[in-house]
Amino acid sequence: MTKGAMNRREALKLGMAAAAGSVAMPFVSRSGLAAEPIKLGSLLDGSGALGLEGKRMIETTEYAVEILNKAGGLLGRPIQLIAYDTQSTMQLYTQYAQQLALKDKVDVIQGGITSASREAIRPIFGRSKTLYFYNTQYEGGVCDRNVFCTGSTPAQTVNHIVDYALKNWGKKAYIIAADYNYGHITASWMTKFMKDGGGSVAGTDFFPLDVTNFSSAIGRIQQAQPDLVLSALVGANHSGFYRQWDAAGMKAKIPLASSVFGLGDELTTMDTSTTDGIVTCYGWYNNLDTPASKAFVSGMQAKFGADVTDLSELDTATYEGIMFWAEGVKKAGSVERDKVIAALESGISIESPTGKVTMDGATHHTIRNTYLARPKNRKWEMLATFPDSFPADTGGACDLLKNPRMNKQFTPDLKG
Amino acid sequence: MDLAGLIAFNVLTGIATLVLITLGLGVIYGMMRIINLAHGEFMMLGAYTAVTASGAGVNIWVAMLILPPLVVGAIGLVLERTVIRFLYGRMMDTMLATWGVSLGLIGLVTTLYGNVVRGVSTPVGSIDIGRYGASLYSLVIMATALGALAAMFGLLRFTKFGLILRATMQNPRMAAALGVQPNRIYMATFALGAALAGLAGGVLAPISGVSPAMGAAYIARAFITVLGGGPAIVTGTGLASGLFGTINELVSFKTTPVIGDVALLVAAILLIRVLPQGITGRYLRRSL
Amino acid sequence: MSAALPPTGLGGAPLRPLIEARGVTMRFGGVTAVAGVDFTLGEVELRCLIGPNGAGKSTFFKILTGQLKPTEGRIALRDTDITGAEPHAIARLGVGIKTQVPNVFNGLSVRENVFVAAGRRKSLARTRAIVDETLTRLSLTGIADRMVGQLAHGQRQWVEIATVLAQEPELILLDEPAAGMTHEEVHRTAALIREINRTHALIVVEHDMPFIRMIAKTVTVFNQGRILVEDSVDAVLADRRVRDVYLGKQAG
Amino acid sequence: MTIPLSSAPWRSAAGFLATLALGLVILFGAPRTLDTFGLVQWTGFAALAMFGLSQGFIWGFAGVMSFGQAAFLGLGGYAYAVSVINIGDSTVPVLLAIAVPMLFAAILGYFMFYGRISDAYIGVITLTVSVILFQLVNATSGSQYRIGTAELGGFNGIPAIPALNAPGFPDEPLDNEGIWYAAMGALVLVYVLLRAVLASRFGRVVVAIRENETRAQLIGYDPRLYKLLAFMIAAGVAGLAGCLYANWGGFISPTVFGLSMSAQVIIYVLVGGLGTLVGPMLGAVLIQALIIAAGSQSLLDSNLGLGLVLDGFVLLVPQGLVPVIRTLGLRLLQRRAPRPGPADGAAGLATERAR
Repeated sequence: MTKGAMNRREALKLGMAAAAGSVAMPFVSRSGLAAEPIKLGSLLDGSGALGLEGKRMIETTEYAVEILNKAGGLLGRPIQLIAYDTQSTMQLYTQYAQQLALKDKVDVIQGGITSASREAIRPIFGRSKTLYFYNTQYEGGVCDRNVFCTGSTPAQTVNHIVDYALKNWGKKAYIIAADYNYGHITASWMTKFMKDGGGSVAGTDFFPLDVTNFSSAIGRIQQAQPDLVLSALVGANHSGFYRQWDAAGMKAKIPLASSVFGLGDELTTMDTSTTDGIVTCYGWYNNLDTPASKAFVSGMQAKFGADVTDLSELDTATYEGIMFWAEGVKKAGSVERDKVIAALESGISIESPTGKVTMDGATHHTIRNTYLARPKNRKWEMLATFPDSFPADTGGACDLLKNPRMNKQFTPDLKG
Repeated sequence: MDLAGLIAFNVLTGIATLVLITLGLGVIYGMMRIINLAHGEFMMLGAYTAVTASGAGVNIWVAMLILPPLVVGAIGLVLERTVIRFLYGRMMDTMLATWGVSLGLIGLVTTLYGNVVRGVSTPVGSIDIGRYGASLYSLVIMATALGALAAMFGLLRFTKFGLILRATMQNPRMAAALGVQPNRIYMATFALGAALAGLAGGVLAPISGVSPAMGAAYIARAFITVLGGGPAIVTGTGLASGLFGTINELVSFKTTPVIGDVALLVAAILLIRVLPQGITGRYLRRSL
Repeated sequence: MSAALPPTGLGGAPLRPLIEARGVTMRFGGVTAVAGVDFTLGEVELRCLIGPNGAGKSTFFKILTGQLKPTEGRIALRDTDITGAEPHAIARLGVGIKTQVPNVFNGLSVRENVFVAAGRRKSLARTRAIVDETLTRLSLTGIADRMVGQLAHGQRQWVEIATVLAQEPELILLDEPAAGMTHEEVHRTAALIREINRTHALIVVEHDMPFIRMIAKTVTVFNQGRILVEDSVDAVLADRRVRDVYLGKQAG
Repeated sequence: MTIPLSSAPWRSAAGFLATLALGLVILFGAPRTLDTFGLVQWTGFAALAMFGLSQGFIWGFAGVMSFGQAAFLGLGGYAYAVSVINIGDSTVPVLLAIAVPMLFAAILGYFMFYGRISDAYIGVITLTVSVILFQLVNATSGSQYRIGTAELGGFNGIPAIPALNAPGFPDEPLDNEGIWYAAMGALVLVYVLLRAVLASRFGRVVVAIRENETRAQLIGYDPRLYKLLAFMIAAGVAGLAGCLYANWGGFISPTVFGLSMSAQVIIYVLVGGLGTLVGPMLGAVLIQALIIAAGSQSLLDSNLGLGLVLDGFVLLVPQGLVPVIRTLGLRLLQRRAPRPGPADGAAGLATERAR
């Protein structure tokens, strides 16, 4: 029966620890801002299969909150971070989502990595009317007034990959993708963009996240004789594909492009022979040569150590999610959900490590720069920049300004 | 024709992989009737040994083939002395205890190394089968599997330790009457099984991602192959791997790896239903 | 020696066989445990099986109760062919057995043991009546709520006999019922067997010769999986071959 | 002669009444003392405690070592989710959540028990079957995998599952408190039913078969049939747990079929006490609280913690918490009572010993 009380204590302890970890507390108390803190909830996988990506995102969250608190908090109130490690377990996502929404009663939630986790918690926050930011490069299409998505989507990235492939490699693609909604929807976009560009798809294979042996798949691809392979493989086990592809001597024969490769630590842990030349497109690369980008990397390294060399778009999107929310709160002059949503829908722009980013009110997605790059000797080699990409995948059908009650995820229509 | 060659090559690789992941489990189960649920984690430790050693500049072949069995064998020895030996004769309890060990090892490695996927590069290049490319490393896997089977056969057939093992397996009391302590034999057997699992982990490290939870991907397949093979360790493992490996690879190629895995598991369950004692429980009973 | 004569006499009118086994053979790998045994038992007959260890008596019991399926041969219970039938099916036809090693439910109380045995396809009232009657008959009322696993070996033997009786079988097989019992208990067991035999057929395997003299009329002697002799108790005990078998066993 | 205080039936009845009373106190007390979140959390505990009951029954009383009980949890959860999305009213879906796992258990159980598959192999086969189900359901991403209007969703699972409703009122789903009453009420009810089953002749035979399969056979019971029926009952209970679990989060994904789910429930039973019904429920609450606590800190990996707990119990407290507590309690009682207890004073209930 005392379980509830214990959790509240724990949550408070955590929040205090997070606040104490930042330099903000003394400043806040000096300013006499003894006001009740604004609560920012975070749900990310600090351990488990997605722990690698999640750990950096958690650090970024702490970094962003620290920056806000250093600047005096929001509306004269400090920001209290309440973070739970979801341990890459779906069960814990629902558990902690309910905890954040019903018990901690946070003002905003930032988090979720896989699309599966987002879909698990999105309805919970919808019911509890808690504002939710999903800060991951993903398959696009989420149209929900309660949700803002700061990651890049296929219409901002995959189309550029396909364009590059069609121009440089050939017309016939083979698609391999992870067997869950991200992989399926991304594969659909890949197919659509290939066909729109006059190419064709020789075959599409989906692999559950626990598949590690790709020898039969590599055989099938060779049998189909494509000009190029498009990969939307995700996660730890799937990294085996790239190793086996290299080991089978395929790197020299068929070029590869991927929608997710390099978001983790692939560049530091895999052989250069395996990684070099795989074409990718994201909203940010950690060696992007702009002052804001460099400041972000050095800020993170100052706080978390020099070995933070594997930052990716997942981290800048997390940063952007918190900063967009902060801008919304400032503009609304309140943390109330509807006011903040209205403020964000008015077309707020922020300067982030990735460049200028604008929140598109109709789709709740970002208009942002994206970049095309490929690994070369453990560094990203920039191939192209695409300024102010519009999230056309979501934008085609979703207009939350006109139709605020809409709540669904749009997927590409392959018949058209 | 080229395609048939490639498929045959993949089937052989699949069989060899199955032999490697099964042998260590089979030794422990065959000799001690313990279903070692930490088997996958022993493989995981082997893979981590390979990753760590090659990262520290040890020759890749030593790091993959020599160190993992030694390190994991030693870990197996320690676990046998501290946990398993108190539970002999309590089959369910040993299963539960090894499950606990499995969870503990996952947790321990996660704490030490972080939940990160690591990899070792494949130390050899590729070969062409007609117009198809395939990994030359598959030949390394085949050679290791064959070598491990041959070594087990030699050990059981020609050495005194092997004789004692077989005697203990038949009748622990008889072995005790021969002046052999069954406890000692169990200890050595458990370490041997762990070492074989370590070897499998080391050899497979380059083609699969190395992470704390990697063992789970192998465990069901390894069990079912051991049970399908039956009491004769070498022959049983070889035959069951041959049967299931072929089914798995062919179905995977025609459909998807998932259906391939499911086909393997279903085939194995049906086999156990028809031959509850496994292949060598019914046929070739006198084999090793 | 015999305290009382059983109601059916040897050499009376030929009884219709209750059990008829023909050419029953059991091989384990290369070993033949039972070799071509022909065995007939009449209604309400009491038969003792004797023979040295390994003669095939317990294996024969296991075949009769369905625990083993004979390699060859047929067994009929009255008009029903029970060759290779499941043990529970044979038990339902009215065959109960007390096995050599006490085979009881250690984790249940004495009463529960008897209850489970008595309760198959009977009303609760009838079951309770049988349980009470059986417990009283075997003087187990005092320990009715004790856990069987905690009882002494002799007591567990009695519990097992109680479960067999509570099952209300028509044929009762007893494998070494007197083993591990005190002198007084042996007498009680013998008396009980004679009492049971008024209404039931029994086959008793036993080594204890004085005990056999107490109960037996006809004795079948097993040796090396075959029937060596089958005759009245006095004739068998006087038989040279039987002595040789036992002496040979003792000498070897 | 036994003294009344420690006679098995007396203790059994007292234990049952005490548990029932405690269950009812929690059922009606929780909504009055806990806030919404606490209530939702306890709803989850109730669902997993029901899952613990399922494993506790089949393992502790029927002696069947199922390593894949999660298969039935998952089938129940998915059966509920798919049918409630299609039907709307939750009455039939709840029944399906019980019936589908039972039917599956009937087929699998017939295959195993009538196939003379030995005990250890039953563990491996149930484990393998749950892995197969996991892999199959995990591979159903994409809109072509749908049953009626319900997309299976593969790895992602099924989000936004409609909650339970009073029969006939599909438009008025229960709120958090209503779901609590449904879940905890169902737990109490299932506990009572299982106690009734165990007290019945059927239950005694099931336990007798666990104690000595040969003897049961020689008395005339067909162990295969009894094991099959017990297996089906446990599957139905696990299915209902799956239904409540799906209601709790409004979400279900293939992880319910996963090995870690099957592992967790075995740990519940082992920690709480094998051969009891209270133990698995207690174990479920303790272990879940531990896992949740582990998520709020980063010092100790939760797997490491679970592994240590599991091995600690196997080695040091193999009988589990409830029997140990009961023994200690009885010893205290007997020390106070001047009369010396009989030899079996601390042995636990006749039907509550498993090894």
